[in-house]
Amino acid sequence: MILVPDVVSPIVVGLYAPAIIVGILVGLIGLFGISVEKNDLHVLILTDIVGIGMLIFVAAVGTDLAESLILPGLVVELAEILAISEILMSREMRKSGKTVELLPTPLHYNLEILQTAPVFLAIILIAYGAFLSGFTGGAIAGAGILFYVMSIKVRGVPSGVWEGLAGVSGMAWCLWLVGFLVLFVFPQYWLLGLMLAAFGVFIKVVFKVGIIGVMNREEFKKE
Amino acid sequence: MYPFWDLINLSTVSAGLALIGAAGIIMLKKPIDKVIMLALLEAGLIGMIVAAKYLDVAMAGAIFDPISTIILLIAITKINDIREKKPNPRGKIHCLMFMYGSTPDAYSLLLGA
Amino acid sequence: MLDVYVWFYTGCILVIVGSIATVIGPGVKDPVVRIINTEIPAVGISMIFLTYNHTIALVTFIAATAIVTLILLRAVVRLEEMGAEL
Amino acid sequence: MNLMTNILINVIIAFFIGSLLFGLQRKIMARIQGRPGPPIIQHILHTFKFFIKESAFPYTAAMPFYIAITAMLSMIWVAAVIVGPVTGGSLLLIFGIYAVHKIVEHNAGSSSGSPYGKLSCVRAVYSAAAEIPLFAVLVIIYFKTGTMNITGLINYQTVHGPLLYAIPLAALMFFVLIMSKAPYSPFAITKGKDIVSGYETEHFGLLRGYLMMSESIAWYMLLWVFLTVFLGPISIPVYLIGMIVMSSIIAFINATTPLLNPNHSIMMQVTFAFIGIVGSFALLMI
Amino acid sequence: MNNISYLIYILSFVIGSVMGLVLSYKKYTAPFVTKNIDLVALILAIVGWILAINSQLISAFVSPVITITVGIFLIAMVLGMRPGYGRYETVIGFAISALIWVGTVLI
Amino acid sequence: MKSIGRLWNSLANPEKIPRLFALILGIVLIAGLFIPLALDNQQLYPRPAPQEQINAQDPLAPYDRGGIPFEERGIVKAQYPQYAPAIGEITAYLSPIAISVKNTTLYYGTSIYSSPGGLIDEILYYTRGFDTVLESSILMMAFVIASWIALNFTMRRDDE
Amino acid sequence: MDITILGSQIIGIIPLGDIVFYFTQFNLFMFATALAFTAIVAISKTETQVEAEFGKLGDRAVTVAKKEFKIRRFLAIICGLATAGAMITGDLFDFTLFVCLTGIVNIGIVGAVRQVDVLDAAYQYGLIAMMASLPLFGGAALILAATGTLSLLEINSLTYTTPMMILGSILLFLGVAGETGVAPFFATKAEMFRTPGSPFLLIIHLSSLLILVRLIEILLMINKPF
Repeated sequence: MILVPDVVSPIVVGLYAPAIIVGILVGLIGLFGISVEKNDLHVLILTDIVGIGMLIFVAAVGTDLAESLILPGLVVELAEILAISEILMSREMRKSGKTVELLPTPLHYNLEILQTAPVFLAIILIAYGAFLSGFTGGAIAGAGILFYVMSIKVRGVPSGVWEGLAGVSGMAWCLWLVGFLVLFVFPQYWLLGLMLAAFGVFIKVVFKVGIIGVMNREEFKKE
Repeated sequence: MYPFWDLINLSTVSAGLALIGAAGIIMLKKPIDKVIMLALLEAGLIGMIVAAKYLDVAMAGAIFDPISTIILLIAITKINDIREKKPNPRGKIHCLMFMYGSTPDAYSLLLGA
Repeated sequence: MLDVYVWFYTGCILVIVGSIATVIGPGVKDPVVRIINTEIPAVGISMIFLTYNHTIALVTFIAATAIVTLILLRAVVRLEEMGAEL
Repeated sequence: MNLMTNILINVIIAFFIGSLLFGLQRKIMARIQGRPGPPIIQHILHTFKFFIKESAFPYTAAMPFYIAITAMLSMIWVAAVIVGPVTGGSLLLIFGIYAVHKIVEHNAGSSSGSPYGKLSCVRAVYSAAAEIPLFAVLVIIYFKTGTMNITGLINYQTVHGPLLYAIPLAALMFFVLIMSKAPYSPFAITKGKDIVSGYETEHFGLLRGYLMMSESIAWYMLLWVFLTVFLGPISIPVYLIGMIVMSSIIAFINATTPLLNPNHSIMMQVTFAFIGIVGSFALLMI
Repeated sequence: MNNISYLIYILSFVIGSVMGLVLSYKKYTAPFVTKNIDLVALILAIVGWILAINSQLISAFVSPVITITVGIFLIAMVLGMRPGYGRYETVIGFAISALIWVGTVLI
Repeated sequence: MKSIGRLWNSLANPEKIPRLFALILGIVLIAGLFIPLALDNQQLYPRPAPQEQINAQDPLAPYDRGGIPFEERGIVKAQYPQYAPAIGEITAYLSPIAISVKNTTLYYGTSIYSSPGGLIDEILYYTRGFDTVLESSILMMAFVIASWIALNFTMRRDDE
Repeated sequence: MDITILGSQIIGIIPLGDIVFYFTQFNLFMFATALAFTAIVAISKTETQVEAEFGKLGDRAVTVAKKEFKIRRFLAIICGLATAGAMITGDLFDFTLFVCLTGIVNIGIVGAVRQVDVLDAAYQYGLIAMMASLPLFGGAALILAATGTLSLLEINSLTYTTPMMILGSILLFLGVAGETGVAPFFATKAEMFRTPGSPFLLIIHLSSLLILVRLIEILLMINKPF
């Protein structure tokens, strides 16, 4: 078994052209949709498709480097969708003039799964995410937290929770920066740097994603 | 001996599953039906991951499958709620409704007639 | 080795068909339908990741898709609630 | 002669010649339009006048910025003189300086809080969209000569003859760029008289003096770059004659054309840029 | 050294123009209406142009830098007069010195 | 001439710009369909053929790049190994939990290598660590923007 | 360091693993400019915009609220730092990430305002920025696939240009044009400048122009002359 070959395997080289063509086609379809679409919200959804085209472009290189480049691409997409959708909402609110007096429509249904599933799934996800660490773990554990806070019954948004989450994630970001510096300034302590980096990124991503959950909480609130 | 049977393995079955699921999502009109077909599609994906022998990835996928289903379900329920509340968003009708004091349901019946 | 190609081409088909469905599929005037349709290319690209053994990316992508769906649905619900006419 | 003296002398020359050319331009325009026009040294006198006038700061201004921006403008163009005539450095750097000039123009307008400045600032953003592509001439020059160094370019032209004949479309594009910097030109939307003095409306006294001084240097530098890049190794009298000729041509165009609406001005320049780039590449390929 | 001499020329041009402007405002109080030729200005212009363009004629005695500087100064004094004044003088001066230049250099 | 003027004016309308951008991008992408596309097989950080490691029953598949934790460095084909003194150490590192998982099962390679240590971590945190700095900054900025807007404009808060 | 880039010598490098920052005169100038502007932005107040009122003779002063001011200044500083970084980075993918960072921060700077028109422009700009991630990362990936490296110093020493690299660089250009909002996609950006808060708006403009200039350097490094 070869651990690391000298050249990229011929299978990957052979798949490159079809993959890129698929990427181009997806991009084209998405862009076509955008150029004929009038509704701003629909355009936002369609940009998701364009992002998928981008991921294919990067993935098709098929090396470890390509894989580690996919992660920034994913994160950028996620981040931009979040920020832009928020701007869209704020714009529409200003346009319609309805700001605070807007009453969220409560949900009246009672699914069994919403009572039991969230805690179970959230615990599994957070545990698994903690084991993974890094971006992957962060995304997974974050999704768990997000899902949890989204489906439990809490009214309103305590702003203290919010600022706490944001603060922790900011500190975790610093932790990660320290880890990065350790790796270059004191290469002999690479293990420390690795741990700081991995768990810094992990905590940061988890709490960031948790904030989405807090945002969503009053959105999908039950009666 | 029977080369045809060799083609039926986990990969091809999952591929079939995924394709059927995709076709279902596209063809069915109602969002709730689409969510069910989405489960089929994701089952296909998980089958493929299992065929590739990455069980931990399959596990993560299996956990996220119900999550996205639930998210979609909640959103669909909520949107249906909202849409039922205002059957016709045009201001004129709201106005009329106000004048006659009729419930939205009664008014929609009226319109239908 | 055939498996790899099965995954890859299924992924390609799903990605292309899914994005066509998202753009001009039946009933896409409804944003919810459109968001559900975007799940098809997402699954398709997961299969392409699997082909290349980008498994860590795959796990992250699966998680990120769920989050993106949530964000988009939040926007849709919010706008619908406001009665915004875009 | 040491470097500092050299820089100083070049900057002063740049300032005087730039101002004189501006004055000449106004004179020619006036003559074309049948007016006597101001003396040629009017622009210099103006600049000096502002240096001895009282400086006032608008109440609405964004404070340290409003002052710093004038210093910035002076600094970048002095830097341009150092890169260009003094050391014969990289053309790319001059491109960068030009981009910073657009930024300063933008912010000089917006930092004062005056609506005229604000309009000029928005127009500066618009026009940056049109003028920066015109600098694609640099790319064409690079593909033609394989160097980005001013000294290298001069050497290239000593061997191969002036670039003006080799890439005429690029020269035309650069000319359009220079024209967009001339006051009263159809493309000078940032300083159009419909918005008083554009971005300098609210800069008084000393600050205005610095702005005007830097503009003169900028004008000199743009003409200098044009002559150096397209005519190659020429002596100082030829530079002078070339600058006077170009200023006169631009004055003639300015005197006879109206100011364009901002959208049209930009799209006109973009069209020029597009034709220039595509045409030049087509010429290079053949 | 080349740059410095050009700096000197430019400075002399600017100073000459300023002086011409100031003096002409003292001398002429009216705007340019009567199209007379001023004799003093004419002499200054002719001398200036000859010094500036034909400096090689006397380069044996004086350094060209000085003659050109003085010449440009004189030219600028005439050229820089208040609007309208000094135009004809400049043209005449330039024509005469150009004729001399053509006569001495080309022939 | 008039219609050109109208066209130029309409280009200044922000509503139309994303559509225009999409159109231009689409045209360029179509050009991509006619260009010979081939992957240069001399790449940095190459990996074995798909499924090769998992078919060889490697418990660390598909990210096994050799090395023994703290003893032997893993194989990393980086661009500038000279600028990364501890290169390969992170690739070889396995956390204690990861080692126990590795001894138990054959099919958890992805989890093992996304926990601290492993090649992807080496790339993400060490050799191309600055990318991750930026990436997490992008994420952070997006969240700062979104949460600021949400807190101040779009979200109903109880204390308001 | 005897590497020359576009005819000028490299003055120094900062190696961070595979990502190497390098300085030539050009990069140094741009880096210093970006930092200088960022420093001024950090200490500046915003201007007050005076607008005439409709139907009356009065004026109306439009200022930036304190809360809004803080977040916008924070984002502006980040934007300036990101721009400075993009000026000196010697890695293609790193460059694209810097561009993305400035893009999203730019959207944020104007996203925090209250005017509907400006928000609309910001939203449209955001859409372009999202679409632009396809050509941006896609272009970088194409160049990676064609050359096998992302380091600009390595790409600089190659002697050939394949059609794939040209396609990659065109995509890269479109991506940067989208992220930074330059011609002919300027309209979204120009509309955003009608709001008060000039130092922060300046940094938007600064980042896009400087990045564009830097992009031209990168494109010239990728595409060799005929």
